[in-house]
Amino acid sequence: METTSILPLLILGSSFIPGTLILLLREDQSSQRTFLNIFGAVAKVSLIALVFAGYMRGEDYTFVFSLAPGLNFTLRVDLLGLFFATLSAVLWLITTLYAIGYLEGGRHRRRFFAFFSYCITASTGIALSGDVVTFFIFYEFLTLSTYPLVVHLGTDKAVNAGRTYLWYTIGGGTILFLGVVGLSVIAGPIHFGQTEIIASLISENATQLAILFFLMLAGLAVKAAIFPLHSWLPISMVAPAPVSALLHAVAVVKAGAFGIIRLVYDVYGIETAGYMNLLTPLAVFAAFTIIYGSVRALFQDDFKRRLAFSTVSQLSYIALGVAITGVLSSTGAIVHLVHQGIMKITMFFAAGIVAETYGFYKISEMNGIGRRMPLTMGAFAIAVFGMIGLPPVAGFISKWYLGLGAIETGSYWVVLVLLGSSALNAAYFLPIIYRAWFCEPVQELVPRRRSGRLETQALMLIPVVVTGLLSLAAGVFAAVAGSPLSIAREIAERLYLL
Amino acid sequence: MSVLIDSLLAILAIYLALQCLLAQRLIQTVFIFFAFGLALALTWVRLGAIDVAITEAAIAAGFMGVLFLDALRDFSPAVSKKQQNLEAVRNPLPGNDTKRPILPRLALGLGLVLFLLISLEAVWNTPEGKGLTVVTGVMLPDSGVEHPVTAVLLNFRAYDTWLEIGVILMGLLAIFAAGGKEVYRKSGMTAEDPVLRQVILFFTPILFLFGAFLLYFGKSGPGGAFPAGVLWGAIGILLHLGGRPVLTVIPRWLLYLILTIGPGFFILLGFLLMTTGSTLFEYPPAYAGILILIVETMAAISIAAALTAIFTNLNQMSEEPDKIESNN
Amino acid sequence: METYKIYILTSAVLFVIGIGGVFMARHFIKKIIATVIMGGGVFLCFVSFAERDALTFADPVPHAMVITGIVVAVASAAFALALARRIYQLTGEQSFPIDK
Amino acid sequence: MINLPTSSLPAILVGLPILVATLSLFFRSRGKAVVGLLGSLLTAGLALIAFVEVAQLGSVIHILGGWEPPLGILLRMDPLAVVFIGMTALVGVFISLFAWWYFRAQESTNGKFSLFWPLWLFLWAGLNGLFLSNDLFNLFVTIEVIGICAVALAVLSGKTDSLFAGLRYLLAAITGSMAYLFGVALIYGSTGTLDLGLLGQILEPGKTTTFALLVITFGLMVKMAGFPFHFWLPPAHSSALAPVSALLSALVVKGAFYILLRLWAEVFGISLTYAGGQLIGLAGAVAVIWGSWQAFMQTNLKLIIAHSSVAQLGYLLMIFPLLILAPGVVAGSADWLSPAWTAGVYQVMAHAFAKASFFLSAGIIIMAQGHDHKGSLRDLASRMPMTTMAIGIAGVSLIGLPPSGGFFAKWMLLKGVFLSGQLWWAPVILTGSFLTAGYVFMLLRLAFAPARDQEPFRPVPHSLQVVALLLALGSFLIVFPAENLIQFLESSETFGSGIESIMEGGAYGNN
Repeated sequence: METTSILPLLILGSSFIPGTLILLLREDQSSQRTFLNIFGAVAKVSLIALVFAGYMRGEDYTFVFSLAPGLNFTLRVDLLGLFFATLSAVLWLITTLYAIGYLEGGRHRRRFFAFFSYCITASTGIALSGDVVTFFIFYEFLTLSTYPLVVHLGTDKAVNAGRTYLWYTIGGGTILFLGVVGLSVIAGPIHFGQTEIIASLISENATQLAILFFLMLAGLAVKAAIFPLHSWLPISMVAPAPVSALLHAVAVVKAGAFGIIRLVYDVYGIETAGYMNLLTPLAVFAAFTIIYGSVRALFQDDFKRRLAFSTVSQLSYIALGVAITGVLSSTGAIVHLVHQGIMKITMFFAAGIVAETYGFYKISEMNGIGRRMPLTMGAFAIAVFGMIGLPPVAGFISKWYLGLGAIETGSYWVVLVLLGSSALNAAYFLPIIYRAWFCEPVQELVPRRRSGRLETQALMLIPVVVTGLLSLAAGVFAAVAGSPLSIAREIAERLYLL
Repeated sequence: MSVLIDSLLAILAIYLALQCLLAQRLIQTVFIFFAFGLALALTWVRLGAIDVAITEAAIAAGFMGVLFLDALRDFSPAVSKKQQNLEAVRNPLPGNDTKRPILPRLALGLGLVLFLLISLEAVWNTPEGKGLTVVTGVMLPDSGVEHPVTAVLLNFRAYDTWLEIGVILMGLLAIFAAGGKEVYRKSGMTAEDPVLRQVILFFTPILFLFGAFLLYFGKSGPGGAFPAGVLWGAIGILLHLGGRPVLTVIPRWLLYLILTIGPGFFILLGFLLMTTGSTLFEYPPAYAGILILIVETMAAISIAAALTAIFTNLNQMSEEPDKIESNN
Repeated sequence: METYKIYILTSAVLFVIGIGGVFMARHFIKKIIATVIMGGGVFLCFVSFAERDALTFADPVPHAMVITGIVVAVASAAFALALARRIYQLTGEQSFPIDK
Repeated sequence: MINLPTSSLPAILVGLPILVATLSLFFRSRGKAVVGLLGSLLTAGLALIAFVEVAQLGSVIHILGGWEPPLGILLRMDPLAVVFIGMTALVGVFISLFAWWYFRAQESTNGKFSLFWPLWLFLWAGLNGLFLSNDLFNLFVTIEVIGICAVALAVLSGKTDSLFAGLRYLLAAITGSMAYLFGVALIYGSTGTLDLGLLGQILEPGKTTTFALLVITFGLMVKMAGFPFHFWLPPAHSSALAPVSALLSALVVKGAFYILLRLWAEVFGISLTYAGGQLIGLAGAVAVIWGSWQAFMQTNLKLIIAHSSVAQLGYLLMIFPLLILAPGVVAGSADWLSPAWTAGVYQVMAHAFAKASFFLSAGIIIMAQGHDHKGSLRDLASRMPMTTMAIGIAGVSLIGLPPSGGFFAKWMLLKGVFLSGQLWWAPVILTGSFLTAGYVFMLLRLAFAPARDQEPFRPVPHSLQVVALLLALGSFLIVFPAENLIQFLESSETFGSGIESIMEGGAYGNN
């Protein structure tokens, strides 16, 4: 704990500094901007790889800056954090490429990429936070840095969506703030992992601690889009596709889900939380959200809205996994963090490509599009199978572990929820596949943007193919050491050994 | 007997204060204000505060009263018919009190009565402090002057006095900011009123000498910079009213020199003495008397100039041509 | 009864009259005069204490403070008067439009 | 206190700005600006030296005229004072730079604006004098200096609404200072001293002391626009020129708060009651909600900002109840006090930076568009991204989102609320934040929205925008030295031994 390293700070700086520099560039200096973007993204991935390697050798990376007595700014590397940071960094790199292609010729790109970088800074900050306060700081920073992205188009619809987004997230942040301050007053500064502090306090302050738990949970549930705090998510779909992709796969919603994992596992501790019966309400709400989101998704014709409701549903798998005690379900929850991320980002990439290339926003317009864009829709199809939970795609692994965990603890109703959800997933995703591949186009398909022989611009096509393949690989090679599953399993095992 | 006089004086002051605010016509208000000032001055005399009495009579009642009187040229009842007409148009209800809801006024009134009772009890029960009389008595020989009030003003608490002379200058600047003219090119009245001329000719040297007298004897008795400054300021005001606007005939730099010499010299002297290792406004005991006299003279000059300038500015306000300037 | 007691009661009364006047009077001039009356009350309080604490001479510190205070109050009142006259000059108003 | 090391800096900090201001009067408009700007830079430099000196030596004093209290006046420069002086210098120097360019850009309009410089330097000297003062009557003189200069600056634009607002402000200021002086008279009458240090030792509780506390608090509440005496603030602050609005809301109102804090903590500690604290806290709480709501309802940018000041000042009042424990509750240590006053100091600083930046941005927008109806913000994000950033960052600090100074203040305030067990303040703090977010993001939303009509848009010098942005960033940067700053502040009389000794005396909390 005593060693201080600026490496975690550098990881944050690798996107924060390029972001600030981009803000200082002129709008037309696009090649410099691209260079900064890619340099930052690559630097971040490399730095995380470096830290990951070091961490595996047993090195400790901690950066502490004391703001005031009892109020520290702590960055600390642990396996869970690294896991999430890796996800963020890799997907950021891919999304940056995609965004460069997507926004070519668009307005306000300087602003967009600057805040895009800030957004990922916040996301990695959340991953590397070593205590509750630091987590909260980045959590709010994330809200702020995503706002300009949501309203990027500047249309009234976008601006109104931005307002809704803010009301929810600021409200959630406020409640979380209250909880965090209360916790720091009762328990002092808590590093993640120091679950013994809370455990030692439950005899005296059980009620306060329970209230604080639910306050913080409510604050986090806003970003994790758990019913009834989910409405902002479908509305903020007006943002450009890369934003939606990143928001839904990594940044905002995962911040909430990751926060819930931290809160339960590393602040209160599973045993304490279970002992105080704090997890049952979470399980109930999560399960309800899974079904509710899927049902709502059934009735959406707007492509991105359907995906959004799907996200609402899928995110709650993580919360549900957290709420069920057991190594298997914890593994499922943690690994779903990654699996849902890569699958969902694939889908949003695909949606963005369809919208940009053909101008289609509705599912009913997409007849026959698969034959025009085989790679895009192929990647999309892989993601869909994953979402439904068909082996060997990544989604199957998560659901399998969640199901096993539920059976292990005897919560058979959870298995029912999982099965029902899979059926619903199939019901709202398969029609898209069907239309795209097996229906004849209603009218002549004329692409709005052409780029040679490819079905769309290379910069947009490569990311979607890569993430599609990644979702397949994560499932196929799940048993290989170093796969998301193996890491998630190790995290879960460490949790229960403690 | 003395209790009777004091009680009557106290009741008079309260009566005048109330009347001043309740008077129907503005001109009554201003004249009662004069009377109130004089009643207060008498009170100060009764309480043995001759310096305060002089200052009150000269500045608070005299100078301020003249300013109010001058303001009546604007706000006189004859002019305010226009105002009444305007109000009648805006609000057809007749009378003054019916326009406002009675409840807030009642609440405010009750609150004031309650506040009065609390404050009466508080002042009545004030514990007996010892004041600083003894300390001043002990320190007085080191101050360079014999009159204790002057010693406090210009030596013991010279810092406050310096800031206060500064406040007069700031008041003048504030009046400039409020729309006064920084430079005077306009004479007050060009009409050569022979009576006024005689009055001025008669009073100018008397006021000057009396001011100088107060200034010099301030070190041993009541007087000092403020009364002297006001008396000299009265010269400027009289000359202005008599069509000899002194402040316009002197060059700009000189005007600002005499306006700022009081606080300026005060602080420069302080800084100069600080370079010898003493603290601000710490005078060497041997020279304290003469230094204080110089500081007081400079202060009196600046006060006189500032008061004249304040009066001139306010006096000219109603005469400016840009009256209906659409400034919004 | 000692002399100062009479005046110290008077001071409280004057202060309250002044404060009431500031809030309740409508005309600018009356409001300004009310602040001067308030000041008079406060100064009376100081000077009463000075008389109470008199030995061979009255306590000079309150006297000095009152002289300072009077000058400061007059500077403020003159400034207020300038504002009032300027407002009258520009708009013809003699009181605040929506009186508080 | 007499034993502390002496220094001549306190005297120079007050004397020099006044000397420079006096000097500047001899120049005409352009010269005034040059001298004024140089004077600002000089004064800021002095403040920096003062900060370093106090950091090295600890509290220093300057015995004016060599006469020790109670007869003489003593200037005391302790960490609290020097932090306020430093804040004034930092914010002041930015506003001075802004004013320099601002008036240059509008030179053709009116040469009268050059009076800004002497008045501002007088005001600055008054503020320095106030922070250094250790004498009740001297405090009165300094608040009068500040009051007159502040109103004079407020009416400098010469518009009729600013004159109305200025007169209202002036009358409120005079009433406030007279009420304060009445309290001073009673305290002098019952103790025979004016020195804060001596008063803290000899003042005894009683009817007169309580009454003096009441009128002094009333007077200062009027001065700092505490609810329900806030009525003068929005018109006065919104109708002034941009740099003046910034000065008034960032610095001037803080002067009265500073005195209130000092007097409550150092002088009146012994006669404070739980109910009194709750009452002033209630005023603050109402101000937070009411001010934020009013800000939300306004349609003019400067009025929004001005009403927001009312709310933000409300937070300052809310620290007072936290310093006093409920009857019967005994605190084991003084730890619970620290968050509350830390919150106060940080709220003052964060608000100073953020609000100054906000008003300057409003001035920039008015320069560009000619008016400040909130619709003028439309499409600001693409027209003036820097100003949009400034508004965003300053707004975030006002809301109290991390890692801004405002966040730090709210964190400490909430912590104080939890530690003192007065949980009922927590919803007010959070609702205030929420409402603040409402109006700040209403502005940002407009900034990102497309422009509706083609309004004339005049380009504004970049220098102005940079100053506003730097001030906004300042409201974030003040968090970084927080730990050192708090340790530094703890060595001051007010917050270190002062409060603790009062507590040990048993008077705190149990009356």
